[in-house]
Amino acid sequence: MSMETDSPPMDKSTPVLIIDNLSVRVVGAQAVQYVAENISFEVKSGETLCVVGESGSGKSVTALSVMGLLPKESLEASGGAILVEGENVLTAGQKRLRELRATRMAMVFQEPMTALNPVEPVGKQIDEVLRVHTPLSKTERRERVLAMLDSVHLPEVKRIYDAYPHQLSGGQRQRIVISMALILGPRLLIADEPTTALDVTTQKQILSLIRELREKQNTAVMFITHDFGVVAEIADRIVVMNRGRVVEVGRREDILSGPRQPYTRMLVSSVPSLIPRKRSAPAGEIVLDVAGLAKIFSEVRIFGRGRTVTAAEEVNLNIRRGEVVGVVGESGSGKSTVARCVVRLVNPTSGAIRIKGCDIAQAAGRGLRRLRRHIQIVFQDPYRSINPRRRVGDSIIEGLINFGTPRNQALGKARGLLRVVGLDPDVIQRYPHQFSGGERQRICIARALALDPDILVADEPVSSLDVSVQAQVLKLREEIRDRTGIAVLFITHDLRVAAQVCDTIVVMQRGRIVEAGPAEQVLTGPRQEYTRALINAAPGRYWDFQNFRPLPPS
Amino acid sequence: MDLWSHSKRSSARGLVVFAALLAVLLMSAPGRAETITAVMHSGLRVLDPIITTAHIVRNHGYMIYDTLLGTDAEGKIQPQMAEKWAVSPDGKTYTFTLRSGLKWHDGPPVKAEDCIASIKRFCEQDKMGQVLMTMVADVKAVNDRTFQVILKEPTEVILTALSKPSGLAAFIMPKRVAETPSTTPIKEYIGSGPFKFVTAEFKPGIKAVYEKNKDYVPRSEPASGSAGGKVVHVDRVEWVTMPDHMTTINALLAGEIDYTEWVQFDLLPMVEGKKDIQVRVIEKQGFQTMYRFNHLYPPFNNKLIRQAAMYAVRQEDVLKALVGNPKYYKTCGAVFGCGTPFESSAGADMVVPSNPEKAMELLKQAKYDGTPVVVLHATDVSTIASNPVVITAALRKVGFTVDLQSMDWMTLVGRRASMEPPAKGGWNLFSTNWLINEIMDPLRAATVSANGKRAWFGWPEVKQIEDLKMKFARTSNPAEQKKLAEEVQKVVIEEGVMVPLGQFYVPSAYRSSLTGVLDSPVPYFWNVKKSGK
Amino acid sequence: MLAYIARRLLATVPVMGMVAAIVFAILRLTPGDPAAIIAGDAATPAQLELIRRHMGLDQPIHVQFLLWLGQLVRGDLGLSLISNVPVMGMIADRIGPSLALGLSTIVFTVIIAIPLGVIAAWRRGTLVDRAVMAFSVFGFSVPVFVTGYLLIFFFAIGLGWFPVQGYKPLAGGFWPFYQRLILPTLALSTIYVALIARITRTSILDVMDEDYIRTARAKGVKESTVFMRHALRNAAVPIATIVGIGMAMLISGVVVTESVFNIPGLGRLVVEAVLARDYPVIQGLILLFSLIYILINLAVDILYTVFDPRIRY
Amino acid sequence: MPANGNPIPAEALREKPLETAPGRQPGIDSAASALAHFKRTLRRGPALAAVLLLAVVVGVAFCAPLLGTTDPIAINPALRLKLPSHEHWLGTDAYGRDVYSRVMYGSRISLIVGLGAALMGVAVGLLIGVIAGYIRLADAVLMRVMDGLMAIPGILLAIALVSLSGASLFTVLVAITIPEIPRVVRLVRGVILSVRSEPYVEAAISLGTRVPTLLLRHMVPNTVPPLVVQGTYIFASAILTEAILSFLGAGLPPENSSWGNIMAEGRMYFQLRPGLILYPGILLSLTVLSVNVLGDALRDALDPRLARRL
Repeated sequence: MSMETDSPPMDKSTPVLIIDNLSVRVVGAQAVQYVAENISFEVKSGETLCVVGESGSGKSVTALSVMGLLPKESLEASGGAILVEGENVLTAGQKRLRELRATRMAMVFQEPMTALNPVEPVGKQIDEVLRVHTPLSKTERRERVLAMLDSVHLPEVKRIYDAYPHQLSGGQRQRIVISMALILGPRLLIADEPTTALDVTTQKQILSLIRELREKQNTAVMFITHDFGVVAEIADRIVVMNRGRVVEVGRREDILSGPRQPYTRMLVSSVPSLIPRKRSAPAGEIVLDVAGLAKIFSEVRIFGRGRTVTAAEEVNLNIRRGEVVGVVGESGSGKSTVARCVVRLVNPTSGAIRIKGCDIAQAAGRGLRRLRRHIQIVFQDPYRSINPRRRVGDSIIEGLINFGTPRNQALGKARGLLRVVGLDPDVIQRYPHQFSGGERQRICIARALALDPDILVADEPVSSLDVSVQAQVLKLREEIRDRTGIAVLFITHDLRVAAQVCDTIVVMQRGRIVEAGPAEQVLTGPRQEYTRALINAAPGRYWDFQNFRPLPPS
Repeated sequence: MDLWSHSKRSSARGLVVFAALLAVLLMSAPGRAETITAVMHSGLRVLDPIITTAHIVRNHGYMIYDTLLGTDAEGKIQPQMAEKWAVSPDGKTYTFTLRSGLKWHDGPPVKAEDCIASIKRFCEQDKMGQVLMTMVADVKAVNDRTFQVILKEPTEVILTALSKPSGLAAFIMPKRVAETPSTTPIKEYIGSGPFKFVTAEFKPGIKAVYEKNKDYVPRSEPASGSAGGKVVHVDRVEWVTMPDHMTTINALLAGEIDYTEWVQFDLLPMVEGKKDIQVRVIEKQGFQTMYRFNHLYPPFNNKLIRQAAMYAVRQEDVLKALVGNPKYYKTCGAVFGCGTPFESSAGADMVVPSNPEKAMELLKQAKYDGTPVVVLHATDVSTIASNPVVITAALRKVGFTVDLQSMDWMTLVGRRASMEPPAKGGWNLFSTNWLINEIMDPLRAATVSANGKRAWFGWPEVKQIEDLKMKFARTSNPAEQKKLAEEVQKVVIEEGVMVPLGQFYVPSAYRSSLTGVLDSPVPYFWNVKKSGK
Repeated sequence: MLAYIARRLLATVPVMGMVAAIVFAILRLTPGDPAAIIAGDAATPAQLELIRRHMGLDQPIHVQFLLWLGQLVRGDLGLSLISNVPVMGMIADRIGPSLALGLSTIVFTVIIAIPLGVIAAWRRGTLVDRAVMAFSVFGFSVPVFVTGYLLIFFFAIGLGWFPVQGYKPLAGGFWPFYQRLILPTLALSTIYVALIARITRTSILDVMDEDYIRTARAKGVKESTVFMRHALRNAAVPIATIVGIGMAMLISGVVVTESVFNIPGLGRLVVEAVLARDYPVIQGLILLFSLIYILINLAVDILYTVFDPRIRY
Repeated sequence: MPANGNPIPAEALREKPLETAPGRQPGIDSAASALAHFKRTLRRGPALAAVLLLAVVVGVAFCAPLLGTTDPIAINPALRLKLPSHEHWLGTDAYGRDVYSRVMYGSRISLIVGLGAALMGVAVGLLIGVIAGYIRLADAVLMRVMDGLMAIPGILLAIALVSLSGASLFTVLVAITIPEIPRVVRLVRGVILSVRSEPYVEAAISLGTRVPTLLLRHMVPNTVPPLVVQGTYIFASAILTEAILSFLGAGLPPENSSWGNIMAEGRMYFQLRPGLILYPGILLSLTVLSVNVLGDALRDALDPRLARRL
């Protein structure tokens, strides 16, 4: 299967969107602070331009400036011009801007869950676009909306028309937002991370839907993302941004295969590849043995029959010393429930969890507390994993203090741990808000290692970090594992990360284990249909980012 | 602009809902009858005029009930329901005959047996009635309109008891109602008086309504006090309860009410001098304000300390704080009230002026060791809220340690009845007011009762006073009675049984459209005419 | 939904039972007793004891409580100790005025406060916003009897536009009825307008940060429509909550306003009954208040489902 | 202002508990920058005026004896209800006491009532709220009790308590605080329920932290910002409730003057001597106003989301 995105016929007319030397600065700041400086690039109709960069690179601000949606009291466009089909948006009045929105340019946002008005049926919200911009009658509008719902492949369009947002899935809601944006056939579609919050399989459908509509309506698409996999999948041309500036612009093949700027090169090479690294099969003794674990959440109601939700069922897995077992699955597959059961943040309904022989599943009180030393957890969101009101040092030594280590001895150990995780020990006095996301995740790891646990559970530890930072944290984890021989239960939805880190991979779907085995075998020769679909859905899997060349066809 | 359209639509819907809801609150409303709207000194809640001595219930009694005898403006005893009464030569048998035309509100005529039952129930509760009962051999009906009272020894107390308008008044009720035990409130409000009580419209704490008793036959003599012809000139009288004094005055000024029984002294300037408002003291005899010691516990179980306290307090200060306007108060040392037959100034030097030096000397003499004096202070009744504050200040000035304990009137009434020591919920001193008419002679005055635990709160034990009271009851010669009364006053003040703090008169106010308002100890609503607004 | 309402109503029984028990205990421990009120000044202790026995106050507390519960189950709140009038009747007389004053104040407040809150949110940060918020904080801070007296002083006495006091039932014609409610409604509204305007403003501003507002703007919808259709609808739930709380408090009686304007409402009845230790009336009232409180909470919860489809029972 | 002796539910003022909105909390992370923001808000506009006025009131309360006041309790019936004159700057009341001195000394009682009610309400509310928030079993029972408590009108509680144990400052304080407690409990419970699912709390659990330390070190600090704000609202409504209770005759013993008492006694003479109500009334309203404004400033400083809207 070769690359199926051959470049579409380019009509040579003037580009739909021209951003010329745009600068955006913070309103009212004492010293002039630029959020974006001299941004220039173009998007032609029928073409997909991907704007890629890490968080804080100014990509979203640029998009909002085009739509004239910059938050008035905090940001303002201070220089340059934005021409949408030749008309400068920056100088257009509010009334004119409103007329342009949804008719000539439209935008789709990241969070489908909150993008729709929760108290109004979705059909009516799409209908509002027509009501604002067209003189069509009620019935005509309804037909147009139903037709649009059909064109975005939504089932039972009539039922969907009257449904409320909370009654639809994430993917369905994103389709509604897209229909809202494209119903009037705007010349320009701006998509700000439209699939980041979605599952891999849904993401694949949405990406192909955008491509399909782009071709049908010949719209110019400005696609903003931080995920290079997506870029490799759909981009015609790429703009790389960093700290508010354009680093490099070019055609997809040029940027991916021969990035000229060092920043771009670093960015592309940090993307972990889907092909797992060769590693020796782990041999140590079994440290964690989970047998028949199940967790059923039941809603207790005095009179009505309580609804029960089975989060996880018949989960069996074991981890050897020094082994990294990855649990992979889409949201709702029960992977974090398993993690929380193993660490006893949630009481499992049934099953055994033996840590070096002692069963933690049914332990309670003093017994449970003693066992907790042996297993620690690191969470996904670095910003909420450390108590903001206490010094970083106090957080790290909390475990040691709980089990009776004298304070200064604990602080000594903490300093050592900080060095292990690559931070300067003197930061021990500082507060969490003085650290970046990546640094905070290192602190969490230091805290988890303080009690020298046998098992470390990592619940999506890197998915909220930027790609470059992600790479450093994963490398750190690799070193720690090699040195301490700690066993790791690694929870993630990102197959690339799993491929790089895990020795064995367990695939879960709707609370049950679908497939398990060495990473090599599961990722390259999956036996189960679901695993195969999962791998196929991973964007950009044909490209070998580290080596800037397409993967040899398997 | 359409910013409003949304909220306007919702508010329009709101109004419709509001009007519909309120229509549901339809209440019956009386037609436009000639009505007097009056605000009395307190809200009417209890309806049994025998079980309670509260003045408002006595006023209610005079509206719907009638009495055998009455007292005219000069205080002389006159017949009312009784056509005549005859006294046997030995003065021991009184025969009363009812006048014709007396009917109960629900129709049947008044009979002698009704009077007998009513008098019996009255005597169980009334102080003077209790003394009377000790002297009564028998009461029996002669025929439907005559009955006889046979006494063990001659006394005129029977006449005073049946005619006096306060303390308890001897209201005559139907036999079936009068037979309710005197400690159980009556349930039926049927009388033979000039007004009928409209039970359906009675809303305790809001209003009480009286309608003219069309088939009431008034006496021929002109109305005077509780005697004479009770002629009613209006269709309805409504007593409305208004908790806020300021609002009452404003309502009177705005003509929303016709009559208010008590005008707060300090609000007088707002009503005096207005052409369409009459301000007048109807209750000419006025009130006595006084205080009482608790004789059971230190420090006031010691006579000298009692006297020290009496010397400390100055009547002028008390009356200035209570009334303020000199036109409505006067200092008076008489235990039975000034301007009454038994007025006397014996011992006035101890109670009227203040003599701090004497008080301190007495304290030293009595070796007062500073035991605190617990003074009870009710904050929610304006006419008794100021005395304790003034008394406390005066006692402290001469060296007493005083613990002024504030509470609401109900708690005070409860605490006052407790015989516990002051530290455990008891008290040492409390102050209240009395209608002069209720204390104008030794028999009716509860304030001078001194028979120990069975006496009024304070429980003084002075046998001499009780003996004098019995002598007073047995003699009917006025000069003898006056001498005895003076003697009682001397002992009462000497022993500190009660301490008068002076006399004050409460002005009433009504719109000039009302004429014929009688001078009397009780606000009567017969004889009153209401012209246009 | 009906099952939910039934369940909620059933849940009120224990709460009301508990409230009744607490109040019963407090009352019996409070000194001062109704017998003394009836007997007046000159009653001797013996007489007091007799009256108390008649009223059944001499029996142990729990017996009295069971007796009262027995009556309650039969729907009879008993007789007032003082005036022998059925408690149910006394309360019924007072519900009319309280409901009238409460409804009039709430409707007036909602009509004034919500637009005020919307404008304050719409013109956030400008002078208008500050003025509305300053007025609202001031509305909180002035005791109602000060506002009451001032209103009477100027409008009733001074200009004579309104009567000074009193309450006329609606049957006697709308104007005499509503004329007497205008001043007390104004006095009360200064407080409630302040409260509701403030919360309307804040809940709208909270909503303005939501993503769907940005989506609406991206659709080219006019700012005013974004405000009214999207923001206000979503802010309705917190606003409904505070209006509910306000309503419950107004119905349970605003004793000060009622005494200043002489409106025979439930508030005054509470104070009178407490000061006179009229136990059956107090107990009846407390049950009524807790019932009102719970019913209004239930009504507000059900209103939520109207405003927010996500909330389903 | 408590229109009916039943103070305005402070939680209604505080709309939603300041739970750490998941995912949107990166704003103000530590107390330090919150205080900086709070100091900035204090330096301008109404908040500054509020602080100055409060300083004046507290100053008056402390050095009342020095401000040319005479003994507030000394009665002189002869000089009743005098208009403001040289010796009596604000005239005299019904007992001839100097109104100016009583208003000055009155500030003491009102501040004590305000502060006392705020501290007591917050302390008790915090304790019950934490228990209700953390222990599932206790939650249902405690919250029903709180509902029941809220249904009892404040005025009944006040009169019952005042008459139960005499009209002392303490009983009035208790009577004012009790209706406030259910609201504090509801607020604290809300915060505890939302904080217990925060990752750093779960991390502490997995580190073997015992429950009391867990509550004190990780959960209770989150309740501090909303409690401080709610404390100001209780402070304000307590002063007003005391005035209402005195107005109805169930407040503090009239001897020692509080603004509520002065107004209650002056109520009858409003049209003759409006000063008796207006002087304490104005001072009371301004104090309550400044406390409320301070409360708003505090709330906005401590709640990052609202900060932007000032």
